[in-house]
Amino acid sequence: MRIPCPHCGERDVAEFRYGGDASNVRPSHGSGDLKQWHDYKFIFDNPQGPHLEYWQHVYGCRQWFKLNRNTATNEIVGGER
Amino acid sequence: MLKRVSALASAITFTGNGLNIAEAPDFTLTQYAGSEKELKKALGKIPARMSVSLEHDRRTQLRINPTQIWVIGEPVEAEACISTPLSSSRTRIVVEGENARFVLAKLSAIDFHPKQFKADTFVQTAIHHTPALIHCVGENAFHIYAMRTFALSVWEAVTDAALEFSA
Amino acid sequence: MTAFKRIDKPSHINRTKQISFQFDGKMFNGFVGDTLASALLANGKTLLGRSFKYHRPRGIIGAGIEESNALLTTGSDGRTEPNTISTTAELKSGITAKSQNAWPSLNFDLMAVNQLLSPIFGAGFYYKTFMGPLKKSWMMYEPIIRKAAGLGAAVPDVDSARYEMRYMFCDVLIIGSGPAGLAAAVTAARSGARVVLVEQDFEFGGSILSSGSEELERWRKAQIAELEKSPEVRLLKRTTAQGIYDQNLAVLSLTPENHPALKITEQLRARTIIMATGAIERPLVFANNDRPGVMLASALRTYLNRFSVVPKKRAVIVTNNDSAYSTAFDLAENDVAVTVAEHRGTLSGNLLARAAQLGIAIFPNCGIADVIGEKQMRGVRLSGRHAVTIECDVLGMSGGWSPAVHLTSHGGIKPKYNEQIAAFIPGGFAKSHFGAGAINGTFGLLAAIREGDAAARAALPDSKKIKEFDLPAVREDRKYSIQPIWNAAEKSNEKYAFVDFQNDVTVKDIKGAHQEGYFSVEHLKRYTTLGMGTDQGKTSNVNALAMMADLRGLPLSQAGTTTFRPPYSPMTVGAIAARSVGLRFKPKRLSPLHDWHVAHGATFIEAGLWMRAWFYDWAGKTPEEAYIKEMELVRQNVGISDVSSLGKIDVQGSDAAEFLNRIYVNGFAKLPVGRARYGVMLNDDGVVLDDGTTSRITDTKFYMTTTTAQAGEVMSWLEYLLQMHWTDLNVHVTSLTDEWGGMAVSGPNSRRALQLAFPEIDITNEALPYMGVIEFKFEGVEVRVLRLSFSGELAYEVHCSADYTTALWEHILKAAELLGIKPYGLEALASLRIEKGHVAGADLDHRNTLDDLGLGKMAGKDKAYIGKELRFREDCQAPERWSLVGIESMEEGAKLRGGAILFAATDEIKGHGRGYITSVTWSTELNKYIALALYNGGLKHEGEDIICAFPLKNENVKARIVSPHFIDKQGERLHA
Amino acid sequence: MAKGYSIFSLAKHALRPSEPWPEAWEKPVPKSSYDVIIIGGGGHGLATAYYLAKDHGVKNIAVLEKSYIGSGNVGRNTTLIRSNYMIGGNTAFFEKSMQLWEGLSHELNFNCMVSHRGQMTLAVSPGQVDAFARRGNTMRLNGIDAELLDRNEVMKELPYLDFSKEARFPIHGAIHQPRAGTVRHDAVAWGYARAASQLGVHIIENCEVSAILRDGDKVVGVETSRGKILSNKIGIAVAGHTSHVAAMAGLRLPVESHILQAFVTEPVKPIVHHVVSWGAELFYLSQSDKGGMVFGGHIDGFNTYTQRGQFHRIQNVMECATTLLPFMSRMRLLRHWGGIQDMTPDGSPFICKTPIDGLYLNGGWCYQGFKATPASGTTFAYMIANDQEHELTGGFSLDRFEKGKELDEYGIGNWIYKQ
Repeated sequence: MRIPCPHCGERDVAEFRYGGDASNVRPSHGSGDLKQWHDYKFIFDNPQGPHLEYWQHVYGCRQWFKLNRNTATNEIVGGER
Repeated sequence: MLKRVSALASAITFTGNGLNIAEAPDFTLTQYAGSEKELKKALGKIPARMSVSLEHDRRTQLRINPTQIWVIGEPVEAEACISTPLSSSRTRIVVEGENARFVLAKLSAIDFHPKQFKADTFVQTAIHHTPALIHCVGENAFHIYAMRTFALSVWEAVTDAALEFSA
Repeated sequence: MTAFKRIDKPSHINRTKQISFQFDGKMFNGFVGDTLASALLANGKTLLGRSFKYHRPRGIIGAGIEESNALLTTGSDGRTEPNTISTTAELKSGITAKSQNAWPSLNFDLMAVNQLLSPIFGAGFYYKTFMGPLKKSWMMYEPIIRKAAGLGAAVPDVDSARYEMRYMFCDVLIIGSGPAGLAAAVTAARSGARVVLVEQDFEFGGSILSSGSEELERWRKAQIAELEKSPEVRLLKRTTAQGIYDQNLAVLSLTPENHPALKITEQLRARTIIMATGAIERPLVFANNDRPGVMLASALRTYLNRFSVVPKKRAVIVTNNDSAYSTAFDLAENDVAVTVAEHRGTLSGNLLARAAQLGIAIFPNCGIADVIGEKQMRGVRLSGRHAVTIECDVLGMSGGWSPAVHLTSHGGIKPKYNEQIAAFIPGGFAKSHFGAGAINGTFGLLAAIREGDAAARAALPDSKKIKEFDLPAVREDRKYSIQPIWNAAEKSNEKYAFVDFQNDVTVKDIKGAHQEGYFSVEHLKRYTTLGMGTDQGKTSNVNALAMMADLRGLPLSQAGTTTFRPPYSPMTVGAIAARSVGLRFKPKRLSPLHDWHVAHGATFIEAGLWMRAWFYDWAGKTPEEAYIKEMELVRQNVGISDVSSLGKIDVQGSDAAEFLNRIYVNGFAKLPVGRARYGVMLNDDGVVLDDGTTSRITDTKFYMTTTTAQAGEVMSWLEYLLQMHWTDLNVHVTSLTDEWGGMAVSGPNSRRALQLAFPEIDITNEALPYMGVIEFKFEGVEVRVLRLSFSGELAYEVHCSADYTTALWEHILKAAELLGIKPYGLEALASLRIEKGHVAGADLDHRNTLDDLGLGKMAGKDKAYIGKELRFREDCQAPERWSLVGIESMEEGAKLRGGAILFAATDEIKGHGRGYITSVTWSTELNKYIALALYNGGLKHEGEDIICAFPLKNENVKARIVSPHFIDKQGERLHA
Repeated sequence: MAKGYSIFSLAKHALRPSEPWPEAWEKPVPKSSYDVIIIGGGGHGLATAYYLAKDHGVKNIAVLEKSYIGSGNVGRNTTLIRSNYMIGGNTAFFEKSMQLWEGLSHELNFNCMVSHRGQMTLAVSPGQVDAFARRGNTMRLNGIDAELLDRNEVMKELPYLDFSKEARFPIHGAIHQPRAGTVRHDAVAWGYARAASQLGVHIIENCEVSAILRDGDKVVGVETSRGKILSNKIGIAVAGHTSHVAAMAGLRLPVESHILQAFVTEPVKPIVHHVVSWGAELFYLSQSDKGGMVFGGHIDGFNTYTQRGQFHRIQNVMECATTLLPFMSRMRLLRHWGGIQDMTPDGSPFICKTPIDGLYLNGGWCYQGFKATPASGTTFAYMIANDQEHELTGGFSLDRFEKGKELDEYGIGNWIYKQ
C-alpha cells in the first residue's frame, strides 16, 4: 500500500505508523467524564468502507495526519491535515 | 577541546566500480523551529516547501517538516525561533558515483531515477528500519544523514548493498 | 528403450556449447539453451519422479512453469534445493539433480504399494479413520503418516546463498514477453516512458520460441533489438511477476547472471501494468493419463522447435481443439509418425487437408480409453468406436487453454467463464491494469500483437503520437475452435484418471467429494487437496471445477471459481528476507560509548534494538559473578555507567510547562529553572505509559528523559497530541536521544569524583542539591549535570553531546582514577535500583496503574492530566489489585526467582496465587535475595510471610513482604 | 450404508464402491422459524450449534452461513492449539478448550488430526525467561502442563535453530507446553457440521443475513438472502465481521478488524516436530502433516477487510523465519493469504449477552479464535440455552472496559499504537 503523506508525497506504508480511528472526537482535556473517555477510547464504528484514521510518517517528516481510506479496498479516498 | 569521536570510527571507506562510500564528518547541524513568520525572521530566506534544499548565506537549509528547518553550516543567531543543536545526532555518509543510485535503490523504497531525484532535492525515508534523510548534492552524489546510534548498521547496509560494485 | 531423441533441426539450443550435468548419480550432456527437462528428454530420460500419495511413476508433462510432476532436488557448489521445476530450470554446467519421493529408488519404489490400497485411500480418508482406540490415538498414527509427507527434503543448515531486495519504479510494467508483451513493450518504449518487460523464461519471446517459424524469429529479434536500444527500458529475463499488491506494487523474483546474489526480489511500483501472461494448456482426463510419456501437446511442440527433441518414432495426439494440430503438423514435418484422436466430430477443411498432406491419420469422435505401459508408456487404446490400440512413444494431449488470470485474481477480481473458449478469463482489470493476448482469451498470434500494441496505447497518455507497429509477415491466425470435454475417463477407470497429478487427485475423488457434499470450490480443494501442490493447480483447477459443476448440474459460470493467491510460482523464502537476516535481522543501536565498552572488556546484552554493556570483565566472567562486585563498587565507592540509551527529548516553546503539566500526572507548571522532577505519564486509559525525569533548563526549555524501552512510543505520543489535538499550544518536541550521551556517576564518592573531573565547577550540596541541574562548558563542550539517582546512592548523571561523550567519560575515569572508579553495567544498574525500590522494565508491563506501582499519591488532585478519567474506573481502584511490594527471602541459600507465583503462608499452593515476582537481585547490603513483586492488596500485607512458588523447578521458597525500599528509606544518601 | 466413520466402514465402502458415502452434513431448505439461530457457519458457530443440540437438548437450530461453511477464519488460521494463559479470566477457559480438543475426534467421529506435538516458545533475554516462567508457573499451578528449558535443552530439541554467534537475538531458553500442537483446521468445521447435522441442526449455506429484526428491546428474527427467518434467540459468531453484524442490531463495539497473514511453503520431509514460536517478534511455525511449513506473524496493523496482505509484513515474516530457522532460507513459499481478525483493545474476546434481549455475542477473538473453538462453542451454547454466563466466560463481557476489568494477557495495553 502507498500512503500519501501530505508533506512528503506518496510513500510505502512501511514508513508509517498507524494511529487508529480518527472519527471518534477526543473529549476536551480534563473533561472529567468517564463515559465520554470510554466511548472515545474503546468504541469504534469499524466500517467496511471509508474510514477516517490517523497515520504518522514516522520514518519521514514525523507528522501525524488524518487519512480517509476505504477498508474494503484499501483505496485512499482522501486526506486531511 | 575534547576529542570528537565518530560513530563510524571503525568504518573503512569503500571504493568500487563507479562508486565511493565514505563518512562525511565535521558538519554543524542546527534545527530551527517556529511558524513560517518566525522562521523567515530568523533565517532570512527559507525553502518554500519540503523536499527541495536551499543554499542561502553559505548554509544549506532542509525543511524537514512544516515547522522545522535543518540548517547545515554555522549556527544563526536566532532569537525569533527555537533552535536545537543536532550535529551529534546524525552521521553523514556520502555515496557517489555512476552506480550510487543502484545502491540507494536497494536501501529505500524511493524512486531514485535521475529525472525524479535531482540535485538539491532530498527525501526523509527509511534505511534498514531506521529513519534517514537522503540529500542529492550532485548529479550522482548523495548525503545520507543516518541516526547516530544506528549509523554503523546503516553503514553496513549501504556497503553491503554495494557488493556487486566491488572493485 | 528410450522414447525421445535429439535431431539436427536448428533451434534455440547452442550446439557449440555443450554442458555436462548429473542426474541420479549418472553424467549426461546437454547444451546451452536447454532446460533441465529438455536435456533429460534428449538423453531419453522420461521417468523423473514419483507422485505424492500413490508413488506412481511420473515423467514430464509440460515445458513450463505449470509442470506438476518433473520436480527434482538440484544443487551445485554444495547447495541443494528441493522441488526444482525441471521444465523451467536453465541447464547449467555442473548442476546435479536427483529424483524425489522414491524409496529405495526411482525405478523400484516400495511405497508404490499405496496404489493397491487406493480404494481405501480415496480423498478424505484421513478424516474417517485413525481415531481409535484411545483419545489421543492420532499421536500414534501421525509419525507414520508424516514420514510419507513432503516431496524433497529440506537441508538443515545455513544457506550459503546471498539474496538481495531492491525497490524500483516505472511507468509501464509489461508481464510476459510473448507476442502481446513484446508488442506492448515496443509501443510503450517508443513513447519514451519508463518501461519494464518481465519474462519468467531465460529467453524473451514466449510462444514464438516454440513456433519454429523463421519469420517470427526474425520479428522477435527485431523487437528485442529495438527495446535494447531504448534507454528507459529495463528488460528482465529469468524474472517472474509473483504477485500484484495494493496500489500497483508488483513483486518480481529475478535470477540474475554475473551477480553476487543468487536471487533478487524486486518491489516494482508501476504506474500501469499490462498483463500479457499468456495461457496454460489443460490436460485431458482419462485413464492412466499420468504415465511418463503422456504430455501436453504444446510441450511436444516446444521440445521440438525450441530444443530439437522429438519422440523417437510415433506420437499420438488427443485433442478437443485446433491448437494441438500445430504440434501434430510440426512433428510430422520432422519425420515423426503422428496419429490424432479427435474428440470432436467435425474439423475444418484446411486442417483435414494439411493432415492428409502430412500423412496424419485422424480418428474423430474418440479419445483415449487407456494408456499402456507403466514407467514409460508404450501405446494407447482409443475409446469410442475406434477402440484400437496404437503403439507410440508419446501421447500429446490438449484439453484447451486456460488464460493465466492469476495476477488479476490477486487484486480480488474473480475470473469469469467464457463459453466460446471454454475457459476463465479475467473478470475485469483494476484501474491502470490492462490485459493483452491469451490472458484475454485471444489465442491468435496476430491478434495478440495487435492487443499488445493497443494495451500500451491505452496505458499511456498521448499515445496517438507513437509510431505505428510492424506486424510479422505471417498468415492470418487460425481459428481456435474447442468443444470442451472435462472428463474423458470411462467410469470403470476413474480411479486412474488423474485431475491433479502432483497430489494424485482422480475423477473418483471428485465424485466422492460431490457425494459427500463438499460442493463448493474451496471444500473440493481442501477435502481432496486438489490444486494444493507446488503447481497450485495451474493445470488441474479448471478441469476439476468443471467436473464438479457437471455433477451439480450447474453451468460452469455459476459453480464458482477459485481464488488464486500469490506467489504465482513458489518463491524462495530467503529471497524475500534478503539481507535482513541473521545478525542483520534488525539494526543494532549503539551508544556513543560502544567502542569504549568493547575495548574495555564489556559483555553486551540486547535491550530492544540497543546493545548495552551488561557487565565488565574487571568484575567477573559471568553476569552472576560480576554484578555483585559492580554493585559493591557503587554502594561503597563510586562507579560510572553508560545511560546514553535513555530517551531524551527537547521540549521547547512558550507553552512547554503547560504541556508537561498535562501529560504528567504530577505538576510541572511550577518547576523552577535549574531543577529536575520525576514524572509519570499515563495513557488515555489510565495505564502507566512511562516514567522519567524532566528538568527545566530555561523558562521555556525542558529536557525530558524517558525509559530506554518507551522512548519511541513517548515521542510519537507527544507529537500526536501536539499535532492533532493541542494545536493551540506553542511547543516543539525534538528527540535528543542520538544527540546526547549520558553517564551515571554513582556512589558515596561520586561528588569527589566529579570534583576531581571538574575542579572549576561548584558542585557542593548547596550549589547542586538533590534534583538540581547545572550546565557548564568543559573544554569547549556543553555539559549538563543532573543530580539524580537510580541506585539510591549519592549520584549524578552527566550528559553531553554524543560526539564528545567518550572523551568526557575517559576524562572522568582518569581524573577519579585514584578513587578507584570503574565502570558498571546494566545488570548491576538494574540490581541497584531494585534495592532502592525503583520500578523499571520488568515491573512496568503495560497493565499497571499508578496505584499498582504505589505512586497514586503523586497525581495532582486538582489538576487535569492524561488518563485521569479512566484511571478512576471501578476496577482500576479496587483494593485487591496486585500492587508493588518488596520481598525478602526467609530461607538461607534459597534463591528467589523472577516469575515465581506468590501465596500467603496458609494458602493452598494452587491457582493464580496472590501475585508474582517481577524482578530479583542479591542484595549486597542485606546479604540475601530480595525482589520486587506485585501482590494482592500490596503493602497492606507488609510483614506477612508468604510462599514463592516456582513449580517449574519444584521450588517453594519462604519469604516475607516488606517495603520495596530496601535501603536508605529516609533518602539520606540521596541528599548527602 | 453405515453413517459412522471407521477403518471398517472405509473398508466396506472400498469393497462396495456402488454404495456411496452419505453427505457429511445435510443441506436443508430453511424453515420460517427456529428456536435458536446462529449467524456464522464457522468453527465457533458450528460448535455452538452442536453443543446446543447435544448438551442442552435444543432441537430446532439453524446455522446461517453467508458463503460455504468454514469459509472464514477456521479455514485460514495456522492450525495451532495451546492453553498457555496466565490471566485469571483466561487460564481455565483455554484449558477447557484443550481438554475438549483432546477428545474431539472421538466425540465427533471425525478425525480432526489433533496433534499434541508440543509448542516451544523461545525466550531471547533473561527478562523474557522470567516472564515465561511466570506463565509456566501459573499453568502448572492450574494443572496445565508446562516445562522450562534452558538454552542447551532447547538446542537438543530444536537443533535446526540458529544457535550461532551470528544470532541477533540469542536464544536464552524456552517454555514448552507438551500438549499444545496443531489440528487440521477445515476438519473442525466439517466435523462439527456433520455431528450437528446428525443431531438435526439445519446448516444453511449461501444464506447471508442482511438485517436483525427487533421488537422493542428483543430480537425476533433475521432477514436473509433466503428470506425472513424468525427466532427469539440469536447468537452472533462471525469473526472478522462482528462490528458489521452487530451494527444490524444498532450496537457499536470495542472491536477493530485487521488482517492477519499466514504462509505455507512447499512440502518437504519432516524436520520440525514441534510448534515453534519466538519471543523476539510475534512469529510461529509448524510443519503440517503434508510437509509444508505453516507460519505467521503480526497483524498488518491497520483496519482492513480486504484479505490482502501488505508485502512489507510478508518480508518481515520471512526475515523472522530465516533468522530463527536458517534452513527456511532455501524453502519455497507456496502460498500466502489473509484472514480478517477482530481485534479488541485488550486482546481478549467477548462471549456475552448484549443490551438486546435474546441477542448473544461471540467475537473479538484476536489471535486466538481457532484454539478457543470447542470451549467457545460449549460456553456460548450454555449462555444461549440458559440466558446466563458460563462460569468460564465471566470475564469476556462487553462492559469490561468501562469497569477497568481488561483481560490483558500479553500486556499489549494500548495496542493500537503498536506495530
